[in-house]
Amino acid sequence: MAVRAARELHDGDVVFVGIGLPNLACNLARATHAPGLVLIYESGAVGAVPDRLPVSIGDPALVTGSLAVASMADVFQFYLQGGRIQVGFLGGAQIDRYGNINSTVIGSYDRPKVRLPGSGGACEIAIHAERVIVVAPLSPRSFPATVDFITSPGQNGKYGSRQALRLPGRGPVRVVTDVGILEPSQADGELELVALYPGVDAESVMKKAGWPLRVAPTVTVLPPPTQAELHLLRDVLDPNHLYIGKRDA
Amino acid sequence: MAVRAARELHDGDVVFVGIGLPNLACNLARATHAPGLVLIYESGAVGAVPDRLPVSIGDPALVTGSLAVASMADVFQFYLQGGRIQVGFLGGAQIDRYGNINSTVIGSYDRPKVRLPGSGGACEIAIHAERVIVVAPLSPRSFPATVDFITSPGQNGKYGSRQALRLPGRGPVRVVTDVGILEPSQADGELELVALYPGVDAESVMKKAGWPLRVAPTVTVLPPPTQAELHLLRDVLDPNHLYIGKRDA
Amino acid sequence: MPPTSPKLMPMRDAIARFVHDGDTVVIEGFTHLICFAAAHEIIRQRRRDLTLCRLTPDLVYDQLIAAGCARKLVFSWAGNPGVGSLHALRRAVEKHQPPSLELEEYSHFGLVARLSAGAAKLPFWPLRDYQGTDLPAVNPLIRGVTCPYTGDAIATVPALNPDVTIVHAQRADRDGNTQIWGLYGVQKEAAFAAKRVIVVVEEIVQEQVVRADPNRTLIPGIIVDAVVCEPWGAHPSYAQGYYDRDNDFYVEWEDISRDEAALKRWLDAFVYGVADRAGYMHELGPERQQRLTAKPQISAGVNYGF
Amino acid sequence: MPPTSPKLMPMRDAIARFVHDGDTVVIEGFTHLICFAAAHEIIRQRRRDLTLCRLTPDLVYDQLIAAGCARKLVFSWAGNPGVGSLHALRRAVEKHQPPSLELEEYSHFGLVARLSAGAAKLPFWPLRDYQGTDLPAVNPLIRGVTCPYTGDAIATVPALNPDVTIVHAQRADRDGNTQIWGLYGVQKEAAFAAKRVIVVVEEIVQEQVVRADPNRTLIPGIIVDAVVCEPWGAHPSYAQGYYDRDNDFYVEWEDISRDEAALKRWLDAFVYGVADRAGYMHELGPERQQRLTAKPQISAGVNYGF
Repeated sequence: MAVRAARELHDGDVVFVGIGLPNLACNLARATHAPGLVLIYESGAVGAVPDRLPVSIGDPALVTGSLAVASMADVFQFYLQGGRIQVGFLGGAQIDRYGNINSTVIGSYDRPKVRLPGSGGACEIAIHAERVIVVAPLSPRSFPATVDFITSPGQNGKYGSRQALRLPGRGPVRVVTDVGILEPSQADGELELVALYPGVDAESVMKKAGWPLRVAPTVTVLPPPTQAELHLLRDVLDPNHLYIGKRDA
Repeated sequence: MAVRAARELHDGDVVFVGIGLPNLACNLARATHAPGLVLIYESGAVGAVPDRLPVSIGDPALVTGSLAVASMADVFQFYLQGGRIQVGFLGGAQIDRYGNINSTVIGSYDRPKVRLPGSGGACEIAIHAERVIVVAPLSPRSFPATVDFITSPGQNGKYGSRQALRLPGRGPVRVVTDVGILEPSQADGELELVALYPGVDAESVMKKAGWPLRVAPTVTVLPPPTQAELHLLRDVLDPNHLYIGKRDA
Repeated sequence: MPPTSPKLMPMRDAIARFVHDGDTVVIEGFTHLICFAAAHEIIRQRRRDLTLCRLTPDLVYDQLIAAGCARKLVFSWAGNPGVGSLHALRRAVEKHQPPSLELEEYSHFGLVARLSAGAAKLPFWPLRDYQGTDLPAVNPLIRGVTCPYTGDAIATVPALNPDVTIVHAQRADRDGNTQIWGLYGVQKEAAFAAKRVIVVVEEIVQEQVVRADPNRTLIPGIIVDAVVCEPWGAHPSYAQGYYDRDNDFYVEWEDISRDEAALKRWLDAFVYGVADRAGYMHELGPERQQRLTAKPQISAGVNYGF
Repeated sequence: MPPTSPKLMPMRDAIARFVHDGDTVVIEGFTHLICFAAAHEIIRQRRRDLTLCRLTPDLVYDQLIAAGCARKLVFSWAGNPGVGSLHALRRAVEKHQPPSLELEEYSHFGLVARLSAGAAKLPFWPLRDYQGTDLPAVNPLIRGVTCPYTGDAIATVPALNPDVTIVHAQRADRDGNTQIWGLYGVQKEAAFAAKRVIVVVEEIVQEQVVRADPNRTLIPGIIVDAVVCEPWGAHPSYAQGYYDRDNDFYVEWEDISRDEAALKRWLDAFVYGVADRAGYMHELGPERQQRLTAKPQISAGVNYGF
C-alpha cells in the first residue's frame, strides 16, 4: 500500500501528511519520482526533512531543518482553507460506498460501542485538499455501505453531493487498499474497482466490500513494487518495520 | 501639553502610542511616575525602549530591544479588540462637543476641501481602548460643535451614545489642550471645562470652543510643570525640539 | 522595570491561586510543550468539576480524567498519538464509569477557531467547514451565518474564553514575556483568549535575553498572571532544544491506562507520591533524563541593528 | 530539491511577467520593508489602471499615482508619516487632476481584516468596529452580520484577493522561502491572499540558512512565484539589520511632491532615468548609503536540537 500511495503523488505536490503509512509513502515518493514534493504536517512543520522516522505528527525531528513553522491557526486557515494543499491522506475505521469516512464512533454517538479519536483535522482535509487519497485495507467491516457517523465527507451522501454542498476540494479521488484501487464513478461518486494488484482477482475483491462493489469497464493490473522501492521502504525508510509488514509494501 | 498628557498615565498602564506628543508624554511618564508603563506601537513593537526619538511609528529603534513584535493582525485583533489596551492617544483636525474626532476630510466626503489622512487605527482605538486621551490645542476651528466626518466615535452623536452602541471602551475621558482640560459630563457626554493651566482664565478658554462651552461646578487649577519635567522634555527626550515648542511643555 | 516580579512563583502557588474548582481550563501544546507538571499539581490539589479543553486530550487529560478532576471535555482528537487509545477517557465515555464525562466535540480547525475568537474577543469565528458531516448534528454549538457579500453559508463556532490557560514554553523573563520556537500549536490564541494565564518555562531568563530577539516572543507579559520555572515540566512531551519526546512512555501508557489498578498505582507513584516536579524527575531516574536530553543544534543570530 | 529554481529572476522580468495593466496590486510593509524597487519598475514599464491597495499609501503609492499608473486606491491612512501630506494623491482627490483617482477607504483594522479573509479564502471577515462612525456611510462594502450566539451586530469587510502581492524581506532561498524579522506588518496575510506573489529580498541565501531557523520563515516558497534579489530595494523605507529608514528623504518628499514639476524631475532622474535599482543607488550616492547602513546588533541563536 505504501508503494501504491507513493505512486499517487506528483512531483511538486504540496502534501498534508499524517503519521504512519502516509508519511512513509511521501518519503518514498520523494526518494524516487517526486523529489520536489513538499510535506506539510498538521502540527505546522512545513517542508520537513526528518532525519529519523517520526513517530508522532509533532515529532521534533520534523521541525529541525524544516523550511518553516506555521501556527495551527495558519495551518488550517491559510494553508488548508486557503487552498494551498494539493493532496491529503486519510484513513478511518469505516469508509462507505461514496468515500465518506468515520473516525468518530462505532455505534450511536451518545452510546458508542467504540469511541474513536474523532476528526482531528480529517474533516477539513476532506473538505479542502485538492485531492484526497484514502489508504485502508479492504474488508466488509471497514467498508460498510453506510458509515455510522460521517466525520469526513466523501463524494456523495445524506447531505448531498460535493457539488451541491459546494465543497472546494475534489474529495477522495483514489482509495488505495491492500488488494487494489477504488475510484469514485463519474455518475454518482460511488466507489468502483479500477485497478488490481498483480495476482489478485476481481471476484475475491468484490466480496471484501460491504456493498455490491461495481467494477469499472476496464480494470488495470498494477505493476508490482520494484526492488528499489522495496529496498527503500524496508531498509532505509522504516528499518524497524514500525509501519510496514511483509505483505504491506 | 506633553507634561499634562504624561500625568494622565498610571504606572502599569498598557498604552497604544502614536508618534509626536503622545510618544513624548509616554516617555516622560516612564521617566517620572510610571516606570512600569508598557508602550505598544500600532506598528507592532511591544514594550519598546527606543534609544533615539522615533520619527515614525515604525522606526527600527522601536524594534531593537523591544519585548515582542506583533503582526498587524495580532495588534488589532488580540491587543486592541482583545481589550488588552488601557490607554490610547488620539488627535485630529476636528473634535466636536461630544469628543467625536474627524481625521478624514474637511468639507464633504466626495468633494473635500481638504483630504486628511483618514482613520489609520484611530477608529478602533476610539472604540476599544479602555480610556482615550485626546491631545489638541483648543481653537474654534479645531473644536467645532459638529465634525464634518466622524472618523473616531466620541461619547455621543448622531448614531447614539456609546452605551447604546455597546462600544467596549470608555472613549475620550480627557481632552488635554494647551489651556486646560475638558472632560465629558456624566449626563450626556458633552465636553466641559474641568481644569485650567495656571494663569489661564475660564472666560478666555470658553471663547476657544466652537460651541457654548460648559464649565464644571469646580474647576481645578493645575500645578505647573516641574523643573525636572521640563528638563527631561527639553534636554533629554526631545533635545532638538522636534515636537515641543517653548510654549508647548 | 520593577526590580522584582510578583508574578514569579512556585507551581503550587500558581495552581492554588489561579485554578479553581469548576473552572474551564486549557492546557495547550500540540505534541510539543504540553505542561504535564501543571496537570500533576492540579491532580495533587484535587481540583474538581473542571471543563478541560484541548485539541488533543493526550495523556495529560487522560491522567486528569482518571484522577477525577474533570466534569467535561472539549476536544477534537482523543487518542494516544501513534500508539492507541486514551483508556481512562474511553472508560468514562463508553462505560460511564464514574466520574461520568460530558463531551463537546469539534474538529481541530473548529477548536482553533474557538480559541481565535476568544483571543480576538469576537463572539464567533467563521470557517468553511462541516458541510456534509455529522458533526453539527451532535454539536448544536456549530452554527452558521450567511455571507453579506456572496450569500454563501459559512459555518461558525462560538468563542472559547477559558478561565485559565496554562502554556509551557522554553523561556520567559520574570514578567512573563515568553519565547517559543519549534511548533507553536495554538498556544498564542489560547493565552490571549484566557481570563488568567500561567506560563511554565524551562528557564527564567533576564529581560535582556528576551529583548535581544523580540521576534521570538509569542506571548507578552502584559497578559500573564503567573510565571513558573519548572525544568522538564513538559515530560513526556518535549521542549525543542531542551529534551526529546519520551515516545517509550507514550507506548507504556497504553498498558498503564488500560488497567485501572495500574493507572492508580502510576498516579500514586508519580503524582500523589511526589511533592513536585523535582520529585517526579527523581522517580523517573537519571538514565531516562540523560537519554532524552537534547543535543545542540544552534541557529545563527540575525542583525537587529539599524 | 531542484538544483536551479525557475523562480529566481531580475526585477524587470518579475514585473513584466506578473504585473499586468488593470491588476489589483498590493505592495505591503508597515514603515518597514516597503518595496520601492518594484514600484519604480512598475512605473518604468508604464503599467496603467492599477488598483493599488495598502494600509498606508506612503511615498510609494504617491509616486505610482504621480506616474499615472493608478486607477483606484484602497487604503486606510494616507499621509507622509511624521511629515505631512501625499501631494500627488491629494491633487488627484481634491482637484481631480488627471488621472482622476477612485478611493475606497477603511481603517487599518478593516484593511488587515480584508487581507486576512483573502488569505483564509473566506468571503468576509468579522470585526467589532465602525459603530458610531461615518465610515460605513461612505463605503458600502462595510457591512455586518448578526452573531448566531449572542445576537450582537458585528461589522464585516469583504475578502481582498489581489492579483499580485509584492513583499520585501531580508532574505529568502531561491524557492521563495522568506524570512523576516523586525516589524511584520501585514505581509504574511497579503502574500497568502494573492493570486501571484513576488518576493524581493536583500539577500538570496542557501536553503540551509532558512532550514537552520525555520521559525523565522514568514512566507513559504510554495506560494511564491518570483524571487528577486534587490539590495537596498526598500529605500527610503528600511530593512532591519540592513539599513535605516531615510527620514531625510521623507522630509524632502514634502517639497518634491508639492510641486508637480519637481516631482516630474525627480521621477525622470531616479526612476525613468535609471535602468534598475543599482542605477538608483548610484544616483543616490555613496554617502547616503554609508550613513544609512545598519550597525551590527546580532541576536544569539537558539537550540533546535532534540
